[in-house]
Amino acid sequence: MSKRAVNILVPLISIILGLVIGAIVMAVSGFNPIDGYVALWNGIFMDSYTMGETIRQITPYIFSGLAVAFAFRTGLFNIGVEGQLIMGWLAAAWVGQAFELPKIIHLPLALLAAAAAGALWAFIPGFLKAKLQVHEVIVTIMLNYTAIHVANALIGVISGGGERTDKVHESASLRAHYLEAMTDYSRLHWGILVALLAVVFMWFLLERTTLGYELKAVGFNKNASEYAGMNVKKNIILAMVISGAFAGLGGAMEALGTFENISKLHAATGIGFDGIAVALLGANQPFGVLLGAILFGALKNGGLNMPSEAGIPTEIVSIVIALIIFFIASGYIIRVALERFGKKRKEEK
Amino acid sequence: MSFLEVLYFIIPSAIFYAAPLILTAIGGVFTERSGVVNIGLEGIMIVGAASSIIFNLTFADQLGNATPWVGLLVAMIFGILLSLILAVAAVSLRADQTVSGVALNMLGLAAAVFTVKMIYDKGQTDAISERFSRFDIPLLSDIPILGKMFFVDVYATSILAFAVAFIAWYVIYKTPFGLRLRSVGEHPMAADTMGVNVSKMRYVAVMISGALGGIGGAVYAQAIAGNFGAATISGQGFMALAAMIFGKWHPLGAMGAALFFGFAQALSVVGGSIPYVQDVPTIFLLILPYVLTILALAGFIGKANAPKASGVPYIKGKR
Amino acid sequence: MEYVIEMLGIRKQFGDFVANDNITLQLKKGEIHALLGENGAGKSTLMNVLFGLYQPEAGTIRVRGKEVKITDPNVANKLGIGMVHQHFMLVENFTVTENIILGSEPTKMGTINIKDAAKKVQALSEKYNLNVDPYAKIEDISVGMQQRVEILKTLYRGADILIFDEPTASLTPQEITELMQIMKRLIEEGKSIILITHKLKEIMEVSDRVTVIRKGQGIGTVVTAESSPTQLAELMVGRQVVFKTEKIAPNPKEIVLQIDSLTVADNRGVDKVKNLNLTVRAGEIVGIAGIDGNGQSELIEAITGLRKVKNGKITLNGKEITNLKPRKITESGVGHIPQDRHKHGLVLDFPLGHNIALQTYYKQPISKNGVINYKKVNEIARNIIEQYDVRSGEGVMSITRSLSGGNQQKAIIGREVERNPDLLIAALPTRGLDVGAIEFIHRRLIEQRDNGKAVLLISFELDEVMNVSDEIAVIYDGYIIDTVKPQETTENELGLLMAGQSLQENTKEGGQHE
Amino acid sequence: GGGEETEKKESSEDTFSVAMITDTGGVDDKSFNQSTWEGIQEFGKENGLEKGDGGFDYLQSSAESEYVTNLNNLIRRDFDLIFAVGFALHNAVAEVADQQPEAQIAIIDEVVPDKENVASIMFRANEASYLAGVAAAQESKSGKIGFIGGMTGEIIGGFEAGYVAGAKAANPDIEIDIEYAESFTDAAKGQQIAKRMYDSGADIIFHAAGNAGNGLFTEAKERKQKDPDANVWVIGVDRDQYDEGKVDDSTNVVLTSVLKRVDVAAKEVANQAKEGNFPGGELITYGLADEGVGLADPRGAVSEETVAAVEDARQKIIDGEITVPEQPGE
Ligand SMILES: Nc1ncnc2c1ncn2[C@@H]1O[C@H](COP(=O)(O)OP(=O)(O)OP(=O)(O)O)[C@@H](O)[C@H]1O
Ligand SMILES: Nc1ncnc2c1ncn2[C@@H]1O[C@H](COP(=O)(O)OP(=O)(O)OP(=O)(O)O)[C@@H](O)[C@H]1O
Ligand SMILES: [Mg+2]
Ligand SMILES: [Mg+2]
Repeated sequence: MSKRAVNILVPLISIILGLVIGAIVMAVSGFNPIDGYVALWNGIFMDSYTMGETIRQITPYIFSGLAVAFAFRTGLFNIGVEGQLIMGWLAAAWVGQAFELPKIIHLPLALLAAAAAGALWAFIPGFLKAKLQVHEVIVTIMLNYTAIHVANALIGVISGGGERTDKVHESASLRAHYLEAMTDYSRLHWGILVALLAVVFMWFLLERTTLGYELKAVGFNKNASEYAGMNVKKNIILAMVISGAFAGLGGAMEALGTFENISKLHAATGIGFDGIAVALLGANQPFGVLLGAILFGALKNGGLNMPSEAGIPTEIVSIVIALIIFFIASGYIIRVALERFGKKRKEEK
Repeated sequence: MSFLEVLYFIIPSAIFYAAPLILTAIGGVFTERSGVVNIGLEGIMIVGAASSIIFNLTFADQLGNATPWVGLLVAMIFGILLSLILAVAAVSLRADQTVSGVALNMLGLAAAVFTVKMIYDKGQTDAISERFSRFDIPLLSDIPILGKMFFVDVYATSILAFAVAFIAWYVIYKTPFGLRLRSVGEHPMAADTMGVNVSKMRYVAVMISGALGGIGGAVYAQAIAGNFGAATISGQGFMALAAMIFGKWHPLGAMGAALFFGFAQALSVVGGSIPYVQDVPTIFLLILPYVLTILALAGFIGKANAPKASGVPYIKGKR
Repeated sequence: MEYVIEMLGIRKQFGDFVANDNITLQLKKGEIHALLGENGAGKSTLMNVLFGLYQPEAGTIRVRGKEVKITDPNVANKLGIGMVHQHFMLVENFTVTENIILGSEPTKMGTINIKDAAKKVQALSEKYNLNVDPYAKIEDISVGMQQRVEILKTLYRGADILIFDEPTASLTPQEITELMQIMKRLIEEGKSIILITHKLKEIMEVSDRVTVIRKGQGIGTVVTAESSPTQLAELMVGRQVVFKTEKIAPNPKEIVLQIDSLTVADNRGVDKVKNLNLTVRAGEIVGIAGIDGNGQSELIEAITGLRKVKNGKITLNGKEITNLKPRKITESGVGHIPQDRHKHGLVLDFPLGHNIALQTYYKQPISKNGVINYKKVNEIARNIIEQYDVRSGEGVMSITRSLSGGNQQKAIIGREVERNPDLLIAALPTRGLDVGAIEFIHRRLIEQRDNGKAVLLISFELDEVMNVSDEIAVIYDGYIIDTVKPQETTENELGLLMAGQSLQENTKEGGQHE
Repeated sequence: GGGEETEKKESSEDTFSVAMITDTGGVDDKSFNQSTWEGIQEFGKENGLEKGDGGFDYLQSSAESEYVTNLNNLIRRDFDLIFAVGFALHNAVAEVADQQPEAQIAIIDEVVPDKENVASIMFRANEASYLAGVAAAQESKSGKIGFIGGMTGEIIGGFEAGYVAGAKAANPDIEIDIEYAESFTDAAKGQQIAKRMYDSGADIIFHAAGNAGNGLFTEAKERKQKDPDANVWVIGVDRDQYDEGKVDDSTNVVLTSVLKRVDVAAKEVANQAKEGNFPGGELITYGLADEGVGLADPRGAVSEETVAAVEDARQKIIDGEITVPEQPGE
């Protein structure tokens, strides 16, 4: 069996296995799996509206996935995407509502602000890692909590003690009546295009540029990179900062698209942590991340329809997703099985 | 508040805040020492919390005030069961350990809430009637000053946490099991050539973290929250992870780190009523615990080395 | 004379690749049996099969006449088989004792009884005078001592059949002589030994018989006394091998590297290089002979800019390069074959092609304004792979980790030499390689010099220094104790110098003796 | 009357269906989500409706991004009236209301102005909190009481403002310790704050902090358990939290609870809408006067005088003699 075939089959089989076990769980808990999955399907594809919402849901996952993946590719574990995303969200929302500018300037500016805010928030762990070898995982975890409190405080300031900031001006919004009309008032917005650009950007950066080469080298072997004359510290910081910029843009998707503002957060958004799953579903490859985000976002969004259409708790979807991740992660065993199978087929011929 | 009063408050509340983190973090120490990264601690805590609360609500009448303790055992068992999934994936199936951990967190939360909805058909349980309660340690609590700091209003579970920390230290550094555990985490192939069963060691280690994580979650649920909902455990698992790294993968270090978190947390709570401090904007008090931690790391903790083989699946004959 | 080990018709496959194909090896009691073969011939694999790390697809193993299945190292240990692995199997941050007792720890009431264990280790170490400190941490002791710890591990378990897989690859001559004596002592104790080494000299010196394998095939077994290095080499490579690489007389030109009173400290701040002076001219190879740990590493790192120079001056082609950034120095014409190829020479998880671009990835023609042209990279890489005959599974695409050390080394040398630097620094360039590869690499170094480039060779192996360099600078305790010409000195004279006895007269006498 | 009801049952086409979407607190948050749901269930029972399409139902939201999706979802299942619970849904409601002019939406605890198809339902929790303040000040032996808020903001601010005003009115030199957990979930922090307040002499603490408030109950119950005559009290919020305060069969730490009768309001609005006069575009506020807010039965936990004082204050507020501040510092 060809490598490519296997690489495609493994995730497919994993998804099927996940759904099957999910079905069993539903059956055991006295639900009808068919109804459940029909509801799930409808929640994803029923009509233009749900599809619009599905895409909308996918968009921020692409960014959080890219952020985590980029860090992994450069030998860092950025568990702080959550916090960086929140800071990006805040920055974009503020720029979006505080200024009045022509769209060609305002929108890019807001996006830029988000990227910068995320990057800044990621610079801290990057710097501490590079200069003092402080473990990035703790620092980023701590900064996640810090981000929530700081954001809430600033929202209070910006909105004069309110619960949420004003909506961003039309000139900074990613929404488009055209898209909403087309999808019967879903919140689909142009962010998806930005996300796709980001995917290509990350691919290009890692696979086609000198910087990407350095970042990967440093990620794999700091000593050899130093011997080859690379600036290891600079590269560590840079890797973290770029990762943070992706995360920040993920926040911008919410600030300029989905919500067009930011409200005080009672808890983490979860998008950042899900980003870890998305990244690893996509094997830390940019296009893999895209697929991972599609799978993740689609299931999450479709799951919302399960309680109302089939009376099944949404948690079942998370269970299925978790299982799928396990199976994909354990792809080794599936690969072995497939190769055995492939061999047999050969011998028979 | 006078300085002494502040201490009387900070020390006990730091300890009660730290107890669940200590237990969970030490679980983490065991896994990572064996070369398995476990960021699934959060999920394990959640399952521990849920199972203990459900058990508690169901059997409180029969078991009376023994309930929470039995609840710990139940949580331990469920914690182990959940951790086994990680063990199978990460050790036997060579899955990426971080991915498996993330999946474990998702699965833990979803399964717990799903079960609660199935049983009570609502997402949040009622309050339990049999909680862990505090007591004064006889004699010791009468010691002037110190008594009031350390031996008044003590949770038995806090004592448990400290005990576990020291036992863990002994096991990891003084027993054959510990030596093998660490060798497997540093250089699995070497351990293998010396006849140590790498997979077995890693399974055991992951299950220990399942047990301790489950207990940690149960302690939080049965001593502090008093019920279970989707938000009961929100982030404690990650704090435990941080405590483990902060503590340089050493049981006592992890204990110290967890206490440090508790201390910082208590400081931010009490800050509002200390002269001068109360004048600083509350936001600074809110982020104090996290900023303090970062400063501590940057300042004097500095570099910490994870076990060399941590995160790497062991495959015979591969170099 | 009965056999303690009989491996008959052993076959071991990795996927479709046959690493061992019907190999037979018989070990007599009380003999030292050498196992000889090129890099990747299948020696380690065969031994790993005997030690229970790999399961053979075919063949039988008899231990002391009894047929056995060695399913894992435990079984091997019980059968009294101990192995000293090619890549050390030591836990860096454990003490010597902890490493030795791992897996069979003596306990008192559940607690490891470290004291007794340490005593036992001490006793063993004295018995075979291995002088290791039971309480020392592995990361703090020399490679030689680590080697002896590996030996102790097997003795502690009462092994009487010992396997040594390339034990001498990373030992200094002194340490090698000691090791040889240790082996002899072990034989007197009635133990039997299988020895893997690429150094024919050692085989001739200690072994009783030699089994040769080539590309996974058993070629045969010969009695050492009845054979010769040349014969063995031919058996193993399958062609003529020249040992003493013949070369035309050097014609040194202008000074390329000039080092004046250089002082460099190690990480702990202790001076390791102490106002050292050295010059290397275009068209000559200067070999630095010396015992490991006399400042060689610090010296190289200082020249290449990887370590701060405390004081002193380094000039290249007349331009000062003291304390410049590594890249500046590389670009001003220094090539470097690092001592530790895995740690410093390669990004093992990169494809081979990437690694060959490791020094040039950012420059024309490979990179144009920040964009890399991987077509170009692989084109260049293929070229080098071709010229330097780097063997690997999937060419430029194969992950570097899966190459044998020998081939990894060739790749590095290709990379550095092709940049055609004015000064080429080669640190232990042939460590762990077979005679064929060694011959190849020596040729390349000499070619460089014949093309009018300067070469600085650092080696612990006297014969390497002797037959490659045009001038030998002996380093001792951080300074050059003396400089001699290879044809005017002898190995034991160098030995004395390396031990720190500067005897100018001796050198002259030595000269007259010849 | 009953006749009317039976008549309704027969003619199924004009049954009036009601649904709600929760905020992230969930339908069983022991707070406004739960109360709304109870009100809807009441309404359903009275009109013989079934749970599900065409009857009454709810959808839970586990993330902010789900509000709009869930709203639309219910509209598509054409429920006649939809309750959106919590200020967090403000934007979602505003957005959907414009897109779906036929839909009738009632938002709780928040004002979405100038939308003909949105009714805003507010509660003057500050009034009930004022009474709680009076009760606390009256009952406090130590002369020091406490308030634990969830997250700073207008909604919780209302509770704080009323409580403080009431307490000061009842006892001008009462000392009031105020701290926010800045979380509606962190029970541990809630408990630490409570511990701090009790340690520093407060004997009655009022919380408006959701699950973070659990910590307050835990702390109070611990103290009561250790020393049965310890003088520690809790004032619950939103619903009667008496059950949470149970230490053992004879003892309970709950003094009273500030009630927000969302259930009453929900039912009322549902009925109006059913009768065809949905208060779209209007802001309906419930206060003491219409019993939309109030204090729970103290079950003898407070003295006669206090009961009298509370009653007196209640009357004064209804008569407009007392105007209760709506936000702290007013
Ligand atoms: N773990 C493995 N997986 C796949 N192939 C392997 C593995 N180990 C060895 N091989 C294959 O078996 C061959 C023999 O490897 P082995 O390590 O025995 O060589 P060797 O004789 O020990 O070389 P050296 O002299 O460099 O130690 C290699 O060429 C390689 O292709
Ligand atoms: N895990 C592995 N996967 C694939 N091939 C392997 C693996 N391990 C070893 N090999 C193969 O084994 C061959 C020889 O391995 P070996 O370790 O003996 O080389 P070596 O020259 O001794 O390396 P070193 O000099 O580092 O000891 C290599 O050509 C390599 O292809
Ligand atoms: Mg070998
Ligand atoms: Mg070798």
